[in-house]
Amino acid sequence: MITYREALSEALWEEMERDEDVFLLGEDIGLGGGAFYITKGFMEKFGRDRVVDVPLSEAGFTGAAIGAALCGMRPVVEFQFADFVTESYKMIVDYAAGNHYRQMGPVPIVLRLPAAALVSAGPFHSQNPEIWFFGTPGLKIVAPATAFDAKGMLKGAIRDPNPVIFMEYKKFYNYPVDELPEVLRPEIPEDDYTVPFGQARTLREGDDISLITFGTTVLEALEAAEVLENDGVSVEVIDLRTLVPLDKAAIIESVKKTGKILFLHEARKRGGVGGELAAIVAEEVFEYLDAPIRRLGAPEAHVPLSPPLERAYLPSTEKVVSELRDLAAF
Amino acid sequence: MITYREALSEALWEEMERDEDVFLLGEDIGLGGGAFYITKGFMEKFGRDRVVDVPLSEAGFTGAAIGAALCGMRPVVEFQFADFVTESYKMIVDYAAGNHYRQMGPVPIVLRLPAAALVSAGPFHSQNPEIWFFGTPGLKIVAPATAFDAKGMLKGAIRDPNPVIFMEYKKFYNYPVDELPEVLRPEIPEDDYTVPFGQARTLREGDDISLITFGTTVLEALEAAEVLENDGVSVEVIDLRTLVPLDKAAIIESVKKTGKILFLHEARKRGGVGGELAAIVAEEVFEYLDAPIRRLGAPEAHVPLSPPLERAYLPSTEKVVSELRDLAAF
Amino acid sequence: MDAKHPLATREELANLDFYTDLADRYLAVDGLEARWVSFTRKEILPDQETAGRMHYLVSLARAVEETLDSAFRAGHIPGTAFFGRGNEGASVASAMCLEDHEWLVPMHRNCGAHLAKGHPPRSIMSHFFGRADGPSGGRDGNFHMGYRPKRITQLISHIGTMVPIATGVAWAAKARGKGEATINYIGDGGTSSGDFHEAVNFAAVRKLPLVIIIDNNQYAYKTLLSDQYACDALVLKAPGYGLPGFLIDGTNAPLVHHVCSQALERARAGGGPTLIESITLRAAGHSVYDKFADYVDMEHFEKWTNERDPIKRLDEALIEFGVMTAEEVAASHARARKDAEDARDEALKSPMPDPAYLTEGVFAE
Amino acid sequence: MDAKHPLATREELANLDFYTDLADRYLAVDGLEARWVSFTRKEILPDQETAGRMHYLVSLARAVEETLDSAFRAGHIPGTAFFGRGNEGASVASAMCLEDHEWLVPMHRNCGAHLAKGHPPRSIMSHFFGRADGPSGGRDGNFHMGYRPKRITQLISHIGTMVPIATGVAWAAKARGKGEATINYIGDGGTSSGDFHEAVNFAAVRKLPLVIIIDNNQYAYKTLLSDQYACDALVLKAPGYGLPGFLIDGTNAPLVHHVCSQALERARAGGGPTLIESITLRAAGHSVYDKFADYVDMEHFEKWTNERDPIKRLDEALIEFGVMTAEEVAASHARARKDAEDARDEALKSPMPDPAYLTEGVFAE
Ligand SMILES: Cc1ncc(C[n+]2csc(CCOP(=O)(O)OP(=O)(O)O)c2C)c(N)n1
Ligand SMILES: Cc1ncc(C[n+]2csc(CCOP(=O)(O)OP(=O)(O)O)c2C)c(N)n1
Ligand SMILES: [Mg+2]
Ligand SMILES: [Mg+2]
Repeated sequence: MITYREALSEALWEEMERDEDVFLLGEDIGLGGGAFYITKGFMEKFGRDRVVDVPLSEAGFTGAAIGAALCGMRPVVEFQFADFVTESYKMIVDYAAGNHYRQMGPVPIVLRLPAAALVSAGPFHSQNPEIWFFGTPGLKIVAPATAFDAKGMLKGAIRDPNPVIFMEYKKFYNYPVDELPEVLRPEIPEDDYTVPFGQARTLREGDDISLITFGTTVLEALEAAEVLENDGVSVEVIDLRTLVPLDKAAIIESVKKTGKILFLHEARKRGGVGGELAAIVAEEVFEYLDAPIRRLGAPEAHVPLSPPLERAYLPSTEKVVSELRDLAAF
Repeated sequence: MITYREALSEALWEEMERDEDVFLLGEDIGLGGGAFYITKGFMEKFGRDRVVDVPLSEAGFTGAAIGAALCGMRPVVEFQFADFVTESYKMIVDYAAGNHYRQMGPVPIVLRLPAAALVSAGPFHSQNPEIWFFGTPGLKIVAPATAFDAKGMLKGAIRDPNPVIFMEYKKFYNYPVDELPEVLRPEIPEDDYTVPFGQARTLREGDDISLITFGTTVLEALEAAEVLENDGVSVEVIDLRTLVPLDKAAIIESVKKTGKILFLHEARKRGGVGGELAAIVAEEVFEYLDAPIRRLGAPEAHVPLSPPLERAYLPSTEKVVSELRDLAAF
Repeated sequence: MDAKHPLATREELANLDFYTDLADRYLAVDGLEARWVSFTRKEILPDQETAGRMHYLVSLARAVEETLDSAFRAGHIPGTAFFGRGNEGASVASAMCLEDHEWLVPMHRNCGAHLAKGHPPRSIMSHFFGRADGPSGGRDGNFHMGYRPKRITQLISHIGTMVPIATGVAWAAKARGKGEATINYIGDGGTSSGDFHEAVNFAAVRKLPLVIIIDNNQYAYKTLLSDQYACDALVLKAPGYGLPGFLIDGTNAPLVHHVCSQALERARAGGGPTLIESITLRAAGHSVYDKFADYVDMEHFEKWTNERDPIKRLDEALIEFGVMTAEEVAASHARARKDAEDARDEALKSPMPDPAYLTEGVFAE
Repeated sequence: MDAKHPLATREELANLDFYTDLADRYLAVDGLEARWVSFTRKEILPDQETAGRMHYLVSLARAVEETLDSAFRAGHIPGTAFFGRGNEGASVASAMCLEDHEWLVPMHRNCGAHLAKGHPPRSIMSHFFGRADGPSGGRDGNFHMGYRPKRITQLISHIGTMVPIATGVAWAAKARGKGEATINYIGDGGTSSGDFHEAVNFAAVRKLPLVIIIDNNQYAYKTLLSDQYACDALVLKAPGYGLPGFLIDGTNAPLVHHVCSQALERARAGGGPTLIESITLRAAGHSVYDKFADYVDMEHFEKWTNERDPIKRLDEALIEFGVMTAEEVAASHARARKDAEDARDEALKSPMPDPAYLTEGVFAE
């Protein structure tokens, strides 16, 4: 089995071999192989014109990627950390997202964003970028939580004719495969495959409570569900996998079955995508609800660096368990 | 009675007279008096060092404002259109929003964003910026809908030690005062006043449905409530006035009374702040709800320019009426 | 020192006066050397066929925009409109140098460049009128237009953005190795944007086949050049990127053509980007709504619009040197006017967009 | 031509070799003129008292960072750490020129500047260790530090950001009219950012009292200079902003002090900003995690770290010209080492932040 990081490398490598129009832009990705070594050895193989070490200029190189995409190329942009995508904001939200709607052609770019907390990375290397993009039409937003998804979704993103916000989780890059729960290490096919967007995955079936999540918190979700099982409560855990498109049907099906729902993400609760998800449920399946909709995310603070603060900030298994118990008791 | 635009001018003028540390930065605001003439005559009075025509460089001059604020000055930044604030995104979200949390001192800046649709201004001059900032702690977000609020909130924003996203509505700038509904033209005091943040205002009392809104759609909300009255349905209309801080109590009080709620904003429904508001209600007063929570916002598209498309895009009184009737019938 | 191309002195640069200094010479900057290159109006004239096309196109640019202006006043244009009056010569003469398969990345005062690249007036009219058959189907309007059949990108409002986009377009051309070049424009105001800097630097580092033309029309909306930059001329930014630069009179269309075609040849041959500062005057308000007399020095304005009108200057040069007769010139103007008005009449018959399609096309399939 | 200050030739600039060309001269760029200014090591030495302070501070910068480095390896630093090894001389010698009431806007390799401006080693240690009594209370760490009591701003990670912030700080100084100046640093990589451009332009247009020092340490993480910019030297950007520029050997601390104090005097007197390119070598990995031998030319690295170590060079110069004795130099090093280690020991006793305060202070009251 390969790691999440290796899965990303493989996807890039195979796509570059498959299609000459695919090329990579990013800081330190060529000579240095990238901050996380995802493109190590790529420049030697594909040359410095397909693995492009760019000047420190996120808006500029995102714009360059868009321009090349307008001409039919398939650029994949690596941000050194997801946090730095704020430098390119208008390129994505104003230019790339609307170009096709304005009937000016597709913009097939992939923005690879190494996202979320690792360990004491602090306020500028730990952010979850989905909320910056979630309200803008025309952007796909994907959040692979397994190596299988990382590989299949990155390939899918590269072949997609739309701009794709590709969140990758630093926490998973080098996560030891054999320490992952079984359900988070699906076999990776030898053959070429892609993961279709908009299809949630049920990580664990359950009847009492729906626990809907994505990204890093799949780990806490599974652990907490385990704990609740010992309480005699059966929790269904669903990994959304992509936020746009959203598998609304999966959420609705699950809540129809359980009548109780907890949305969980690493990002802050206030203003997080959990709000939209909760609102959808409140609008569309209100009558199936047996309890208030709950959301769990980080509290109202910037991601702090020092370990005691960071631990208190991040959603933990204990916090998930406590929310689930509240719901179970309702 | 003065217009909304005049109210903004007065607020700026009075604050600049009151406090030497207040100064203005923006494109074309000095010699030209600004795209909307809000600072017309200011340069003559206060000089080119307090009414600063800046080079075309939103990130740069927002950063300059932050730097000056770190030293205790009170910069007010005019964006020519709210849309262009995407150029300064990281300055606001990454620098200004977190500086005080990082214990590096307050950042008293006001970002004046002429927001929302006017008439056929198209995808780049019509956007509602609140969702870009709503999920970031440390930013106040205010949305005055009357001249009274415009003046009192701008003064309040300038005196606030925090970064304030000050949305102003182009639609209201020159709106003829005598064509406004009575409730939207409160008397403006002769004396200095400020409007405290975090206090919603009930524009109309009602018992059957709560209609919660802010910004341009206060107009459609009031019209629709009028229509429903003829149906025999009593609609309570609340103008939130500020999104951060949020007057949660006002929302909760109202829904406890009516049991039915519609959130309305000009911005797109998906990913709009209505999602968070709905989620709060679903979490906190679930048991008082007699009907699904409804949200009304723009559909999933970029703001189109051509009149038939723009009309179809914007939330209209008819659409509000139809939502309210659905709720009433539930 | 080459006597024909003397080095510009510090004093000359510090006291640069666009009006007189660029009358019969242009500045070529290379590293820290700035040379004056003299020319005669005759020697830079293009061949007869090119001159004829150029003349028709500049006339068409003026006619299309004047027609749009009156259409705006007649209520046919939703929103606002920006025009490139005064910039027709530079726009046309530069974009004419592009081959059909090469890309153009225009800005909001480059109607002439659209026309020269082949964007039909009919399509432009529909676009400004918000019609269903315009290139954006009414989703956008005004100068926010592109035209993919002729490889013209659409700009977004955010000034600066298009320079990075242009580097990507040039990147694609280079990657595919067909020796294609790209032209991109940016205003004097736009040079202050971070995007301009990031993109020009990237283009220089990667030697992209790109010609960047700074349309210095002496205003950025209501902001004066002296509040926009502090260098003696924007072309002095070229050495800081390791690029060659030219400072030229943009109201002299043949000169623009002369300098641009060389820059494009260089780009196609792998020599990398060139930065050209083209001086014009924005010979109208910022937009149709702008009361520009409030902030514009009207004496300067009158002098330039009278004596440096690019179309009048082209008329005169072509007649004076016998490239076209006065009758041919008049006929070219008349044809342009008719073509613009026909396009308007046709476009006014086009349907408005159907709101049923409001949410379609957000994603490409 | 002034024989003492000959104009630099195009060839010299095109073949610029930081190592040899800057050994005993620096480049002064003004408009399109670049002059070589020669100096002797003796004539640029500061007075005895200043020299003594400088020596202690560069030693302290090295000692603090070496102490932090071993603390990192001992597990006391959460997250990562960046160091300014090789840059101590330039950092200290420039920031020393600031008055107490003036502001410093440092970057991530300017530990020496922090110390010179008065940031106590004890506070720096607490910050890196994530302790409650550090200047951010553990909310941030690593080089993301500021120190308001001594008017030092905090940087955020996003490179480029601090140049606009610095213009605002300088704006405030100018607006309040007390003739204060500000220093800001930016890396060679950082000059590629749009922020750098927007800010330098704004500073130039408004003649802000700001000295911008480009710490060109020959690497931006794993990116080579040749992939970062295409001009012969970054100082050649100065004329494009209408600013004077200097290209200096940043490993020669007295030279940095000499050039910076003049630039600051000019700024305080209302003469506007200066752009200084200071050449050093990043004498370590990008961060404590960086395997730099993978991409760094180790021969070049060895040569620079052996012969251009700013501390060794300062030691030698001060002894050679009799400013300090060898014993005084040794004592200064020993004191610095002890001060750094004492600070570490104290900081290790500080408490970690209490999670009860996690959400406090999001807003100022
Ligand atoms: C990022 C951004 N900020 C502000 C504006 C508003 N605006 C539109 S045109 C303009 C002036 C542009 O000046 P310049 O680049 O010289 O072009 P010109 O209009 O003179 O051709 C401004 C400020 C904008 N479109 N984009
Ligand atoms: C906007 C942004 N992009 C990327 C990074 C990641 N990063 C941190 S330091 C660095 C290199 C900076 O190089 P330079 O400016 O030369 O400074 P140096 O580290 O060499 O002192 C990079 C790319 C960042 N911090 N900010
Ligand atoms: Mg201009
Ligand atoms: Mg560097």
